[in-house]
Amino acid sequence: MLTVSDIRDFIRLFDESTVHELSLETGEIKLSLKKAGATVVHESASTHAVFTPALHAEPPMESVTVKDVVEPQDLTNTTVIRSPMVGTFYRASSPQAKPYVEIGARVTPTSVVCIVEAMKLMNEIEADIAGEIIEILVENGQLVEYGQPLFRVNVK
Amino acid sequence: MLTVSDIRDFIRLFDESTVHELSLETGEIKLSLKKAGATVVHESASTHAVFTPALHAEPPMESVTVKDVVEPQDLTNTTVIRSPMVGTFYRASSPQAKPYVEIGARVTPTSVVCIVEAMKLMNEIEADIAGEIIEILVENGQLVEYGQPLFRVNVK
Amino acid sequence: MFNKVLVANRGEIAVRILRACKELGIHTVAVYSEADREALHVQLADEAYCIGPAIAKHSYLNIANIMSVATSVGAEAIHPGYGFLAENSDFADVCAAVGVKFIGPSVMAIEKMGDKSTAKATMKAAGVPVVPGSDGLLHDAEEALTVAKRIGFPVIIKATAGGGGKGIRVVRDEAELLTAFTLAESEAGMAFGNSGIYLEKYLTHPRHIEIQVIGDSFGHVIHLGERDCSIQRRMQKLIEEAPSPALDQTLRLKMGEAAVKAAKAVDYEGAGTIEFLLDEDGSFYFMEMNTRVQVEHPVTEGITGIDIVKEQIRVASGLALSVTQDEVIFRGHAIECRINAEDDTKNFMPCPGTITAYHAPGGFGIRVDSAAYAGYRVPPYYDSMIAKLIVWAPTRSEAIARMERALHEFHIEGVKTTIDFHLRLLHHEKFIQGDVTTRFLENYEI
Amino acid sequence: MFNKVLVANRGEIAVRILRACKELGIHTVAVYSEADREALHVQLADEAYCIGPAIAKHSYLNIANIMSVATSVGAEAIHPGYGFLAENSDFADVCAAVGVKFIGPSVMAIEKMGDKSTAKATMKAAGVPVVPGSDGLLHDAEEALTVAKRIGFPVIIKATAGGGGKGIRVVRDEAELLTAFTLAESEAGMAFGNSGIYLEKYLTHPRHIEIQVIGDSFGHVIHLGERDCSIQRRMQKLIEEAPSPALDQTLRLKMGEAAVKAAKAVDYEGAGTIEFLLDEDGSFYFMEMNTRVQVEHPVTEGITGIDIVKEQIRVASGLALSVTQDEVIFRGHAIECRINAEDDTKNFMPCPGTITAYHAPGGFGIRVDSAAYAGYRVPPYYDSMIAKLIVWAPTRSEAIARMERALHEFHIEGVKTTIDFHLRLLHHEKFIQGDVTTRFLENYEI
Repeated sequence: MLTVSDIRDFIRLFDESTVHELSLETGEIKLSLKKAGATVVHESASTHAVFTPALHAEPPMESVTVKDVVEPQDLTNTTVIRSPMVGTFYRASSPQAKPYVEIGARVTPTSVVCIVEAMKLMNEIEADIAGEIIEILVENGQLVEYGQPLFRVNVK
Repeated sequence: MLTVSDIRDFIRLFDESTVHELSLETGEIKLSLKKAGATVVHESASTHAVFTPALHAEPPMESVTVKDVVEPQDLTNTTVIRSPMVGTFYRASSPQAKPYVEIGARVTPTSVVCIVEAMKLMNEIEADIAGEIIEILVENGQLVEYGQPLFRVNVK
Repeated sequence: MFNKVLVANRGEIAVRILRACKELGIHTVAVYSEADREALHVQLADEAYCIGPAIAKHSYLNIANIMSVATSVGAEAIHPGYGFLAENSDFADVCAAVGVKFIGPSVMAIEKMGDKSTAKATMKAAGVPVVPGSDGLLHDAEEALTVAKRIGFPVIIKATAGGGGKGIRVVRDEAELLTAFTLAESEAGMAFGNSGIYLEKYLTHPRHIEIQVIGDSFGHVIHLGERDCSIQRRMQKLIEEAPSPALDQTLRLKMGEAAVKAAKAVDYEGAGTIEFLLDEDGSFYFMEMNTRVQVEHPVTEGITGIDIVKEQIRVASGLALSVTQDEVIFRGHAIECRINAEDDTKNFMPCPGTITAYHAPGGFGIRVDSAAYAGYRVPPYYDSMIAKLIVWAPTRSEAIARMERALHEFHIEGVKTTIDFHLRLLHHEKFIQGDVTTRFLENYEI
Repeated sequence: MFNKVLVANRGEIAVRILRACKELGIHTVAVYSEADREALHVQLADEAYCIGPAIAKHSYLNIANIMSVATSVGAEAIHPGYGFLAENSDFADVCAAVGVKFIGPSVMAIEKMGDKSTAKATMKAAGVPVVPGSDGLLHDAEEALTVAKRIGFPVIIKATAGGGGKGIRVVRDEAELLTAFTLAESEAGMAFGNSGIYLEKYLTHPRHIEIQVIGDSFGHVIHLGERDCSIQRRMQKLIEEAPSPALDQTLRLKMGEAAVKAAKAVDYEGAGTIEFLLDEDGSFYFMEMNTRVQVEHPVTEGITGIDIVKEQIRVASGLALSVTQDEVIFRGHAIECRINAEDDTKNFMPCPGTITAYHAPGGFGIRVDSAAYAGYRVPPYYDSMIAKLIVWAPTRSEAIARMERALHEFHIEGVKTTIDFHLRLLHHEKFIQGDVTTRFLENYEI
């Protein structure tokens, strides 16, 4: 039946159309879309990118937004620690050492949470925020982009 | 059964149509579509030509439609007589003769209302409808296109 | 030079002609059907007039309405493009009668080349090779055998009244001939009520090679080299290239000279194309002449640098050709892919509809000839071609790589297109080797 | 040939390089700032990585992040495009240190040409003409007079510490010189605290003529003819063309040879441009060398058929140049207009914003290099060029007509562009005559 991507398509279509209200029931899925007051047809349709993203991974910040929406848990008090540089993500200072943080760890702004290696330089990344690590978003040894979310933190 | 692509097609069709509300039930699928308030922005937005019309005159049929909407008088009972060919419009059979019709003239479907000259051939144009001529839309001697409105007729 | 030209066509070729006119400083007049109100050619012309309803018969083929516009607006010439009225000698005649220059050859040339048997006879008389075969109908199987022996096997037996593949038999050797002839004769008699049979040499691996010619009113005729249009689907060309991977300089010269001879035989003026079948052994045979600009003319423009449509207009206005044969220099390789609004997974079913997004490829060596744009509704009334993508590169292999890159970049949403089909075709080993015949798409799954 | 190349740039030049890589079968890696998430180069690359925030200093100039990506993804080479890191010798040095090939000349060549006075000295030593003038600073007015007499009037007196037009005086004859020198000296002393003065020949009607050169690792250096970039606004080129209407075959040969000599003086490898000032009398003087691909390289590609970016990649990978000097054949005329998102009625103020509609011109002889598309947001952080429109035609006048036609067809909505400015410029009598200097836009109202 309806996949998430189908629904996304509907929303896009609805958005681009002059249709004002849409409701759809199919099996256990109910979709209902409505546009705001009188202000119909805004211009967002025309600002869509022409090309669908190519073979490479989804831009990291976008995917987070999606996750925020989709995941069931309450995320109002969470934030992410992002990579301030491009490089290889390491959870520990050496293969033998134990990870800087595990899920459940409490961090302060100056806690080192990981290493991002760039140009043979090991850069210790600090949390920059206080809270509890609730998710580790990248794999050890993975290349991380600038601004890529590394950890999800519950800031309470 | 309705597929996702069927539903998408419906939305598109609905969008492009003048239909105001649509509801559809088939098996466990319920689809309901509604357009905003009164006649909002019809589909013209999305079907606008990329290029703004060039130097030449507005397409005649469009302009009539616009006129229909804009003019204050009650046009519910009026229609137009269109040119069935391309040529030069003449109101009379010769420069000396008097026009076939004037404003206020009553015409029957077989009344000759004008001449359209094409390739040196004088083609008598019949009204094709009964009513009263209330407006003459082109100038004597003017080139008329295929489908161009020549007279407005009150059909009562 | 003309001051005002009417373009009696639509789609990409109308746009192509308008562009040439604009570059020549000519005021342009477009005509359009009710279905083409928002068409690009209407928007690009200086003036535009509606000439009839969607159905071509009543608009783009409506000679009276088109001539009405032409004479009323004072157009000095009409460019017919291809298709529609381009090879209609009556139209050329009417143009002459009302004193509007028809941008194309004489009525006589159109007529002589319009009828296939007259064309073939004319060419034969001019010494241009035609497919060898019987002179007209065969009386009996014995005569068939004599002819077949003279021209060599395999041969093809055809019913004069045949069509759609019926009444056609390929005969590989002497032993098969008698039976085949008898069967074909009775088959034709039953199917068409006409048992007339003729025989021609059968080319097992023919290539479609055509030569672009152009002549002026001073009797100069030159050729601009060949195009290889062997990749066809049901006689519909899909990919064209120049030069042909099958021709060497000697053969090119020979075919070019034959084409010029053919054109001179009908005092040809304007752009035209002599289509030949090329056999594996290097023999070539006249098929037909197209007395107009071709869809695939851009590949020739790519390798010669000569603007064929501008030349058409120049010579029609009474000017001499701007180049001599010696000044025609070939450079590099050009390929054209016709992008159609068709579903190649459903037997190339046309898919009209609204193009919701349109972004053409760019960069070095890329040319796009198209009348499409984002928001354009491809009408269901006319042919399904929405764009021609032409690439140029120094060598054939670079041109293929460039075409592949460009096809990947070509972004069309809203209608199905043949872009993916072309990508698959470009990857076919035989295509890459340049080893194709007109039967390529029958023989291989793409 | 490389298997994987990283393109350390954005916009149209990144797209240009990606296209060349794709045609060469090279896997491509793009990098982008947070402002360029939806940029075309990101969409066209096989892989793409975010390297920093919008501000170029932290992204496109961020050597550490770029090298991190390059080494992590296994890129064998980096193409820097133009601008950003293209002429940064530190970057080239880092590339060498980590074993990634920098697609460009050696660190030594970049450094030698990066410093204007070193470049001038190098050229002088190599026998390439430089603008004649005093050897360094002048001691007094008398020395100035001696030099001025030797090189001929008019001369220009410049304060070594000057800038922005200050401390500059044009001197027409001997009578003016003494006063001018004294005034300039004291002016400079007051304005800059440095009264050092030097003198150079003043070219009253100079043209900006540059020669494209390209060298390989085997010591071959060839030139691909000249480009005339005289139409400038505040040192910013607006229109470029090849060939120059001011050069004949003899001068072309002479300048080409000088350029090759200049490139050989620094063992040049890759594509580069020697910029000259051309005086009315046919004398030409070295200005500077750009050790990278130029914005205007497509006009040279247009008249030579040689893909300069592909050649860059080829020679960087260790291959020899694909052509020799003798094989470089010039054909026709090419013009490039830079289409910027600027308001020419408001002093060319940049106008970033969202492009709501975008339709590029097409047809014969048209090339568009652009990273724009319908829906693209032109970010305010980088330069305002949104497209390069390049036309080719057999002659200059046909090229101008074609450019005019194409500019009329170029449809961009949502941001202001310089299209109308270019149309006005193309109609200027002096431009049509090819009679322009670098001061054209100062002298005429467009």
